[in-house]
Amino acid sequence: MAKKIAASFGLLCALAGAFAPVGVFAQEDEFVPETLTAKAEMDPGPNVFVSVQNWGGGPSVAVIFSADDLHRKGSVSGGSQSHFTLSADGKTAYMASGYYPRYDSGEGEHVLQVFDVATNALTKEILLPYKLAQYTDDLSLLQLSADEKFAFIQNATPATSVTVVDLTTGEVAQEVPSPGCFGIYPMRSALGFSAICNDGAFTTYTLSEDGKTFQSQKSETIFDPDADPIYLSADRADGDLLFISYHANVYRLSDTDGVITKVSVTPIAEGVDGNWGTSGYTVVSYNDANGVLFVPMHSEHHDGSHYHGSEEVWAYDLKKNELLYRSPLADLVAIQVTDGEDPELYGFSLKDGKVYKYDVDPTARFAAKKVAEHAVEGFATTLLVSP
Amino acid sequence: MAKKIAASFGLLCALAGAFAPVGVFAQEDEFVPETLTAKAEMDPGPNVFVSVQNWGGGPSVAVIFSADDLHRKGSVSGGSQSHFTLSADGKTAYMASGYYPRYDSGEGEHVLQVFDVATNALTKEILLPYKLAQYTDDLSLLQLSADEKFAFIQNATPATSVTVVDLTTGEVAQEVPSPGCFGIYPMRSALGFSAICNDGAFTTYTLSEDGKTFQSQKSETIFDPDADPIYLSADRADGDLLFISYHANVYRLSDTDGVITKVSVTPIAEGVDGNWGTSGYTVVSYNDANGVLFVPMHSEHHDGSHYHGSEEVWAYDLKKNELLYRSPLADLVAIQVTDGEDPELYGFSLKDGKVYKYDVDPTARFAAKKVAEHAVEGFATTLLVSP
Amino acid sequence: MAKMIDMLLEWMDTAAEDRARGIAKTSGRRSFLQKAGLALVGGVVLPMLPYDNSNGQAFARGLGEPDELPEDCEYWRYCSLHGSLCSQCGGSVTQCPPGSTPSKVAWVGTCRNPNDDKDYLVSYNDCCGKGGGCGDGCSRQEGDRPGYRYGLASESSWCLANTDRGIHCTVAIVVGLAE
Amino acid sequence: MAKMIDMLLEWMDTAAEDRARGIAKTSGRRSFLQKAGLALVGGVVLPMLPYDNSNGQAFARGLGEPDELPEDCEYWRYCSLHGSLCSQCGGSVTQCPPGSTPSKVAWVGTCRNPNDDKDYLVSYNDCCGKGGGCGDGCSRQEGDRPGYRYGLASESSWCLANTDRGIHCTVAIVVGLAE
Repeated sequence: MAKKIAASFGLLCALAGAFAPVGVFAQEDEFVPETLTAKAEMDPGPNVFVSVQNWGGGPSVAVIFSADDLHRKGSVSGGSQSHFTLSADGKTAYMASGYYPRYDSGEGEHVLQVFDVATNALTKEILLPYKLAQYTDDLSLLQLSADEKFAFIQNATPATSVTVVDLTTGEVAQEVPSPGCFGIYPMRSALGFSAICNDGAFTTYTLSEDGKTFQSQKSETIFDPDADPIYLSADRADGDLLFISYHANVYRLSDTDGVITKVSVTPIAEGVDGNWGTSGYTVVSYNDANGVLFVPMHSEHHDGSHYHGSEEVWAYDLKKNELLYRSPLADLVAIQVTDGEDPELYGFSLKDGKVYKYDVDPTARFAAKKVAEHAVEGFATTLLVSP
Repeated sequence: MAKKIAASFGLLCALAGAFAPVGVFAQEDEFVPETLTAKAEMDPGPNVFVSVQNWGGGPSVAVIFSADDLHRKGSVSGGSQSHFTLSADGKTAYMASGYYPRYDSGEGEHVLQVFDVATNALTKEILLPYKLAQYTDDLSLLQLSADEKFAFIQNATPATSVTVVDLTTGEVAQEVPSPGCFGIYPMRSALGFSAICNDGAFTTYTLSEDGKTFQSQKSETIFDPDADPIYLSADRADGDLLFISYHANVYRLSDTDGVITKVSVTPIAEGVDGNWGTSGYTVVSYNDANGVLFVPMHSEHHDGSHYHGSEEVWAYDLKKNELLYRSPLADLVAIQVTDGEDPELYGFSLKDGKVYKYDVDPTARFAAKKVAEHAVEGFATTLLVSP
Repeated sequence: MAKMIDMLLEWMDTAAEDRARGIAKTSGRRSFLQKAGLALVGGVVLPMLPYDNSNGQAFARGLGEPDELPEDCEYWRYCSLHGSLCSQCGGSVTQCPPGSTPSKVAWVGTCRNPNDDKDYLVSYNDCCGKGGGCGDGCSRQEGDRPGYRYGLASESSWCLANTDRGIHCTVAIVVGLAE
Repeated sequence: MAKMIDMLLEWMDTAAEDRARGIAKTSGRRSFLQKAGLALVGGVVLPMLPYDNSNGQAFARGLGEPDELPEDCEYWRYCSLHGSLCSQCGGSVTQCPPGSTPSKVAWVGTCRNPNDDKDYLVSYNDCCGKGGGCGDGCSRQEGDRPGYRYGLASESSWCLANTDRGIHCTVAIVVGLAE
């Protein structure tokens, strides 16, 4: 047998021998072979994260772009149907997702993964209760406590609850039952979070210092889920929470007293021709320095059109209750605006498969103009900007 | 605490209660609620299988279409980077693939899965050596023995070998080392297979009856891998094996004596203007009844263009050595023709993401005309037609 | 009805489940009906046959449907659909493709049947345990609400209560009259 | 050279490996050179640094390259490339993106450098262990051969010898002069 095998040795020996006649590592004065390496860290600077959810039984990815010119700097990847968030300093990324060893069938596990953004490296992984919400990504489905010592993770089996993870110990502190409520909106002044409930009220869950017990308090009715349903998307404005309804009514809420109270309701499309409604998934983004809210909008909105892409992005002055400008930015389903005096706006289009950067001009009523773009493969409904 | 929770019970109770006022299972004489079921079996009839390989850490799928009108009848799914084949009667499907529990990182396992085509059900799974070739799908990478009692599976680590699986016992019989050789071409008359080797010869591996040992025999040089490299794609013609080179030379080989011998070489593009070459992955398909070979072709072929999509599909009479017709079928990378007097041709276009059916007219020099099409998501380079 | 409620409560599990079951048993179940109304019927657990060889002809009794049902997103019972049509994947309007498993839970829409001008409750079940996309994707999502009304949430996977989580396509089962 | 051959033989494993090692050690290594030639140099195991902070500037010594390398498929050293460009994925022409791992094995092409009109051997390594696509896909594949010349086979995954099998993108390392 050995003889017959020897007759077919072919490639192997050629491989070994082929190094003789070619110049690899040979005495060529002018040529030094290149070396293959992995880049240790991304270049510094502010970043934009687009969270690409995988619904096909494979890895979800948060793609990291330079906030300056949207060139791709790196990525972190996890399991299926991910939810994603960042630390306030942008240095740490969190992804909750599911790994299914047989992809489309059989059991799996749900984990929270912690990544060092600079190196794109996985630094910690925490096994979660097997209940993670398998839901189109929204920033409200994975949030950190104000002190960033705890992570709150939305469950749905479809019974809803929230897993509280102690990030210091790396352990699950408790599972907070939240039947009929959804979305996680952490408090700023205490350890805990609020959630939107099916009857139009909010419930606020205040946790003990170790995260292991909770007390809950339900608000008065805040909105009408039949007549004026709100999105999960939210942002903070001077400490208050901003939500928006399908019909473009902005709900400004306070959670400072351990329960949600209504501050104001502002119909931003009132008096505008064309039956405009809110458009997309990540639809509430507020520029702090100028008090201007940005919202993707579409005309002739109707039952079922709330997740359609935008025709315009509106800049609305929430201090003066004034619609400032309607920038014609088509097909966006997620936006984020930075908080400074001269804001930058970022948007993601599912239809185009692209992330966009827009300069916003405060001297031109906050009109937005495209300055950069980059392709993004896959399904994304959220994006985040880090310092 | 119970009281605070009770205040937020919302959805749950509404769910329980909501059945009262609506008519579900109520006394409505004229309305009977529908039932939800899974279809037990696909409709009978010949099928076309398009093997969609997943390279992104998720499930590969063999999509099953009606060979009549290409409507989608079902599918079977497995792991990553699959290879696929069928029993001769089309009733049993085989997929070799990898499952990686953490998708893009960490260890995995390679398996051979057996499916009942009618029910799309997984009937058997056999764990393989962790060496399965992670290679663009080709029919030569997973083959059955002539008696269908054994499966032969291509390995590459990148050292090459072939795993022999005893389908009766469901166990791996042996791993045949095949250094420098690739592709599996089972013998018709004995238990074993041939493989193409790096020096242009073939090696034929003849197995013992239990599949557990082998003897190998190397052929004379058959082709020049530098000047006239052949594809992995092959078909049978009157018992012989047909291969084709990048430059559209058809190699007709015999394996009846336990070693490969050259029968003939036919340059099908000789004398045709335009510097035509072979085009795609599954590029050799032979109609038995008429002795006509079908090959996807493109003009002005050059180094590196061999996997490009077709401009035409050529019908070539291998008995008379005559080019019969050049049908203008664009962008195909895989074709299969049926074996009867009135052949049907099927093709897959990566560019279009579609499978096509063409009627072939024997009275019109085997010209092919599109009669049906269907979208196919994903990356495919092979297709199969079953009775 | 008691049994139906028990089936619905299969949604609930572990700690959250036990507390919630307690709530459900002790609180006035019907007090929410008027404001919650039809919109909250989601999550219905349907009577399921293990297999069906009727080729999907077992549907549509009393609905005045044509013999051959439309295969596009505009078909009336797809009014809240968000997913791929199983009728294009080897199944039918009410049948999962062979080898897949109907989801145990579902979201629900209320759709007007143009054949009799009545509103029907439609249960949208995902077919689970099979990989790969298939069929036209529809996103009509009428009556859709975010997860705070989970039974109307078309943005959820509804294979989430099955052992096999892979989502293949979605069927639309008429389960009740809405008035 | 003996050490290099040992490294090359890391391709081989278990039964097949042991037999093959025996063959390699006992047969006339150089007898194949003339007919196998350069085409069979594939599978070179490259000297790898664990990390590099040079931003990819450590390349191109003696190649007469411009300061800024092109980012499109037509760049000369991509002549046999089949994959996505790491330079568009957070890496560079010769650097894997942060958090990914260079493949242990590679296929090899022979490309003409227009800056000095010399032919160079280029090793195409995949960067492994990271999910998701990125960058422009290139399919020039000059000199590509099917798996019977595996060291030239651009249709293989080259993460196949790494623990982490996810393929992210491909780099092009100039490892030798071809004449």
